[in-house]
Amino acid sequence: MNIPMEYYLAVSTIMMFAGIYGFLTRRNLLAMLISVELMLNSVDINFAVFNRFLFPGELEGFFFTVFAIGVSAAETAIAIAILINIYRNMRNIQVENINELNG
Amino acid sequence: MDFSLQTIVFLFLATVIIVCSILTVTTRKILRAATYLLFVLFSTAGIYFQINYSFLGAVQLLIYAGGITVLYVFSILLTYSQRKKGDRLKSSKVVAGLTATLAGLGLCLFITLTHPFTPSHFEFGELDIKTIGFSLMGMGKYQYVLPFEVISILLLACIIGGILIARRR
Amino acid sequence: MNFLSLYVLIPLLMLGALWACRNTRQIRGVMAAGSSALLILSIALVFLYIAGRRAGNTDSMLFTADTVWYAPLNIHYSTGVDGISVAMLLLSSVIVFTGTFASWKMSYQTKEYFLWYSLLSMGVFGFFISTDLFAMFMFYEIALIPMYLLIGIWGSGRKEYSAMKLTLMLMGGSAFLLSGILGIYFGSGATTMNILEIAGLHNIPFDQQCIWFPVTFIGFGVLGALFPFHTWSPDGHASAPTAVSMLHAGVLMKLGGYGCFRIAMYLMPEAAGQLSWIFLILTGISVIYGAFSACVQTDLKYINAYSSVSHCGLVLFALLMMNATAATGAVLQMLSHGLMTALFFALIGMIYGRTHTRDIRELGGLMKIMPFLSVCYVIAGLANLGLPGLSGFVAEMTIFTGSFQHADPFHRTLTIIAAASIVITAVYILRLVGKILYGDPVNPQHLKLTDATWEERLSVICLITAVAGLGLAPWWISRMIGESVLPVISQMIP
Amino acid sequence: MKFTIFILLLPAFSFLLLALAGKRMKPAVAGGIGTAVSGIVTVLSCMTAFLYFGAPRLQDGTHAVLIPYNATWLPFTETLHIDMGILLDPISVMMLIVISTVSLMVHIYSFGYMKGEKGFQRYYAFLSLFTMSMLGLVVATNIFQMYAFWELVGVSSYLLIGFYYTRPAAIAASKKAFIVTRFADLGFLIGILVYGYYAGTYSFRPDMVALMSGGVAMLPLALGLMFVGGAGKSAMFPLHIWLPDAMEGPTPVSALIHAATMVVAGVYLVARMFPLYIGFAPGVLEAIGWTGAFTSLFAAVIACVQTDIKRVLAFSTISQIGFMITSLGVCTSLDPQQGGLGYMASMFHLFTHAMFKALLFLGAGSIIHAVHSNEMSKMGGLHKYMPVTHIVFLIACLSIAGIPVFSGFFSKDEILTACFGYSPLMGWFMTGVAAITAFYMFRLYFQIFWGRNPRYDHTPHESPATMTFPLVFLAAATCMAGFIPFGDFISSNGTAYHIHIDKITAAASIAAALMAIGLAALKYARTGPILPCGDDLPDSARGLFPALHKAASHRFYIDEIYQFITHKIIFACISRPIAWIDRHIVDGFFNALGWTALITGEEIRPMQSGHIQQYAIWFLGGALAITVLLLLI
Repeated sequence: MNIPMEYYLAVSTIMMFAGIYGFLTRRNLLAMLISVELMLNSVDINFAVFNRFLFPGELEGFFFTVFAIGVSAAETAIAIAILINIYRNMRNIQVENINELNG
Repeated sequence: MDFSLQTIVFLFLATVIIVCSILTVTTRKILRAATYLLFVLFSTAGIYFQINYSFLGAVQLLIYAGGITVLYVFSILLTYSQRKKGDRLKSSKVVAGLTATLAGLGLCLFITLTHPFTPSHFEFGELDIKTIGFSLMGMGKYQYVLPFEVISILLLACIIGGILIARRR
Repeated sequence: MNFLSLYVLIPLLMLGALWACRNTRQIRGVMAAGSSALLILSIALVFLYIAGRRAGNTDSMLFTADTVWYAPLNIHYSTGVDGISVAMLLLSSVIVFTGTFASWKMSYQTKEYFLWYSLLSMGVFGFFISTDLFAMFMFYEIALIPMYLLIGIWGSGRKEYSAMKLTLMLMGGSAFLLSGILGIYFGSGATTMNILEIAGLHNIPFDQQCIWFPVTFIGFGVLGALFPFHTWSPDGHASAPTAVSMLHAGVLMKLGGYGCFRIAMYLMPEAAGQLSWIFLILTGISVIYGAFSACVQTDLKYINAYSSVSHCGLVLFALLMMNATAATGAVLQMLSHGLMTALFFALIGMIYGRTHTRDIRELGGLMKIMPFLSVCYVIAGLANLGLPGLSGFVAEMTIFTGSFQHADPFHRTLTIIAAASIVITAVYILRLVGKILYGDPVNPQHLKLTDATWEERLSVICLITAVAGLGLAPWWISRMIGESVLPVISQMIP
Repeated sequence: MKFTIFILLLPAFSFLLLALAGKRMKPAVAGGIGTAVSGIVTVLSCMTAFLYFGAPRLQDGTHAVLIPYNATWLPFTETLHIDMGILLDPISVMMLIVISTVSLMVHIYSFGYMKGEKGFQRYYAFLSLFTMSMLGLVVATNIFQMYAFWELVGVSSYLLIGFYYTRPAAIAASKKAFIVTRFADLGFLIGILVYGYYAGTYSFRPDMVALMSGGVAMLPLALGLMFVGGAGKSAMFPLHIWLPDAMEGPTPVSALIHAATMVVAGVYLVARMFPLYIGFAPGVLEAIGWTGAFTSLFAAVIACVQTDIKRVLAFSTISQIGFMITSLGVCTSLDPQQGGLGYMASMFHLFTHAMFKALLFLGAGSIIHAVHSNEMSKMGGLHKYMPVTHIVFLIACLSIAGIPVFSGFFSKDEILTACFGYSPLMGWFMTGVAAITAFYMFRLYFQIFWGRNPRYDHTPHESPATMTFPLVFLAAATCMAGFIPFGDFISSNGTAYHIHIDKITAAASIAAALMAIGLAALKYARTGPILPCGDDLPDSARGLFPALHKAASHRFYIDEIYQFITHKIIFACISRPIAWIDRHIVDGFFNALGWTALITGEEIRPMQSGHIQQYAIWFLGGALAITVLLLLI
């Protein structure tokens, strides 16, 4: 194995910030969710990579990745349920229009 | 670094991830974004395979690429409104987001690349599924039955919540 | 609990009775009864106090009582009076009494108005009978809050702005005050909140005094219209309804002077001696500056408000001179200014109630139209400019004589500057009197106006009697105050 | 002498009665009460004088100083306190007589003069107030009591000048009178404070122990400042400006307050403190003398060109008070034989001046009452119509001009003698002023009673008896007062001093006065038609010294200077900026504080917008900032 760990980290960092950028700028809630998925994914890569390169004998990173995937699946499911509900009520899912939720 | 197959594969995966990530967040059409996300997820699975976490790669492919993406596509189609042509972005928001993002990116890359990691020398063996199973179900040190149970309850709660929320009143 | 607590109980009973009132007659009945009871109580207190002193009681406070209120912080409800507080209580009850009659015709939300008015008077009385730092602070706050509503709801002109400004600035002062009180409490070892005991301990370290003295002094000074924290006064007074102006300028501003003396200077005498020069300069500015400002105002209430700044500045000025004569003069000035300014505000309110203007350019020849009010106005003006036989002279002369006992040029110069204010006072008072009372009526519509009604006459005559009484027979009250300032003065380094 | 308390209490009582219940009384009742009280006070004063001067002298030849009453009114410190009491010594007893007599005359006179005026009862109330305060002033046992009553006479003067309160000129004049004297009183007050501190007492006898410990050096300052107060009340240059304007008040008031009694309070003050001036501040006394001399010349020059009869008399009053002040100022010792003559002369002149100047004013009042104008151009040839007034006015003029037999001659002669004793320069100077006095008084006299005869709308007639009786009484007093052996009663050290006329001085002053009268007769006694050009006062002086004439008729522009100082400097350059600063800078600062809080809130509020992306960007920014901080540290 001759690829340095930093390479992986760089890739995941770029992915992370692509997600952040999307989260900050997109107006569609679904697009924002997709950005969140990107971020989660990049974190997953970091978990795995740290585990593999720095602590190969142990499995924390590995399992956290597994759990994170599970959690993100759950989160996505709930979020999409909420979104569809909002869509039913308001006929769009633009983020600016949803500040009425704050009371 | 010699151009072994490993390297070429990695470079390919990295390119796909970077390009597709950026395309995901910059494309105007939401369906395309989902598609690009799918590519990113596939490539991530490739990364897992490359570092010999094939179980993880499989999970990634199954849940993310298989499940979640399909969910996205469905919900996109469900909430697609004819009136809205694309997703026009506010330029001030883009500038602010871009600035923050680039600054953060620079900072993080700087830290990542300058931090003296001490990689241990290891053998790149495949992680056998038996070890994974025992660790996941065991109750000893470095074993993960408790988080496993917590996650399962979380998933259950999500299922119930999802049904409740999405139910027509 | 002793009979001093009646000062808090009577307003409380008034509050309850007002609550139950059904119509204006009942409200007036309750107010007249309550305020008369307070007035009688005060007069009785004066006699009891003097009798107590005659009997050879030399405690610094008489009629003391003490009830534990909140033990962990050593907060007690403790009461007691000395000559100064007796004088202040008398002043307050006179003004509450006359203020009641001055707002006899209040028609808008009468019940609520008098409810707040009674609450305000409860705060004032409570402040003067308390000897516990915390209780004093609490009563002080009770006195401040109703002011906001009284001005904001029953005021005139820019009332919301004025009410807000007044309350915010006084609350700012309270913030200073609270930290000052805590500083004193912890500086003295956090064993007691009782003023007399803290003074007895006399153990606040000098460096701490130097922090907490200015804080406390400014905290009270805001209420005492210390330059440059006086700007709430013109707006607040101009907007407030008559009785509230009377009570505010007459009594509430005295809380400032009283607090400065009783808390800031009594408990932190060394710092007072060290830092008095700063505040002397500020108060000296107040005195002159208020007088000059009053010269060019065109609103009756503004003139009186600036005059109050000048006269209240003289109170703090005299206190900071830190000798017995000047301090006696300061208390006399509090009394005197309280009475005359209440008289002024009452008359201005009555004139305003008839003419619906306070602009001196639109008033004139009132002497022909409402002779009673005009004559009283002249008397108030003469009292204000220090005519012998009225209270202003007594107070001012005591202050100037006291201040002049300092032989150094700094105090001397300030004394002379402060004394010069009596000339400027004469200028603005006579300008005012000449403009609005003398001459021919400016506005023909004013010719139809009537003179004072019986309750207005009662209120005004009561105040004039007090002003003249103090001015003609000052010796007894001067002695009473003079012996009470001694314990405080003896703590100070001259 | 216990009854002397009623001299103070009765007018006070009458004031209260008239002020509180006057409105319900008929004017005649109110006036009757005031006059009766005044009469009783006069009787009591005379009784006091008889008893006092009748009592045997002490061994050192002086009259005993009696203090029948003295009680602490307001305690300040152990040694300093205001007492209220009655002090009887020769000058206070003399003043009692002067005040009560003139006051009584004015009370009677006012019955006729003020008849039918609105506020008749108020007028008598104020007169009582004034009488009470003035009597209180002269019998003061200490300087602070004097100051208190000093202020009271100031305010009664204010009220009486402004009696016609609908007239703008009267309002302005009353205001001016009060403020100018108040300003001077500030000096008095500070003087009292200095005196109290260094002399250790407010009584007229300083505490020697206190004086020895450093007080002596400060006494001249104290006495000088006190004289500032005296100069204000007595209208010394440059504080004289209020007195001519004060003539806006009713004429009897001018006679009582602004001629006979209140304006000599300054003289009385100096006389009262005389031992101290001589003992501790001879330099100040000298300065006082020159101030008086200058004022007397200054006012006499202005009096020559005034056209309002009361103004002429007002400036004449200023000039005559200048004489009294000068006379006090030229004293160099306590012994009347050795340069202390001026004290006696001054008091003597005060006495005689009170009589003849009151007479002049009341006579002028009688004329004004008949002619309905103050302007001399509207008068002339009145000797035919008003014989009584004419005679008494002539007596008063002769008296003030210093013609023998009349009282003014005696007192003025003593003053001139004292001045010559001080320095010949001062002597000749004052003689010159005396000549000018004679000139302007007879200018007045000839123009009113002789001269050209303007057409009157209705024929002037003699005043009623209530007015002529006081005139005749005062005229008699003026004729007789000169023969009182004044020096037997009052002198600088209290011992009897026999007045003798200095022949040369007397001759010189009589000659000067006669020449001046002749000049006036020549100029003004002609009869003939009124000149059409309106220049109906033939003033040859105008041709000779046009600038001087113009300046004098503008009263040397002193009023304009005051006007400039008060309006342009104090109001425009001090008060207005201060008021502006208060509203915009001091208040602005606090408003700005409030505004800042408001704006900060407004600025922060959008941050809580509910937009998740905004929160996210803040979150990110915060996280980055913390990271950078950690990196840097």
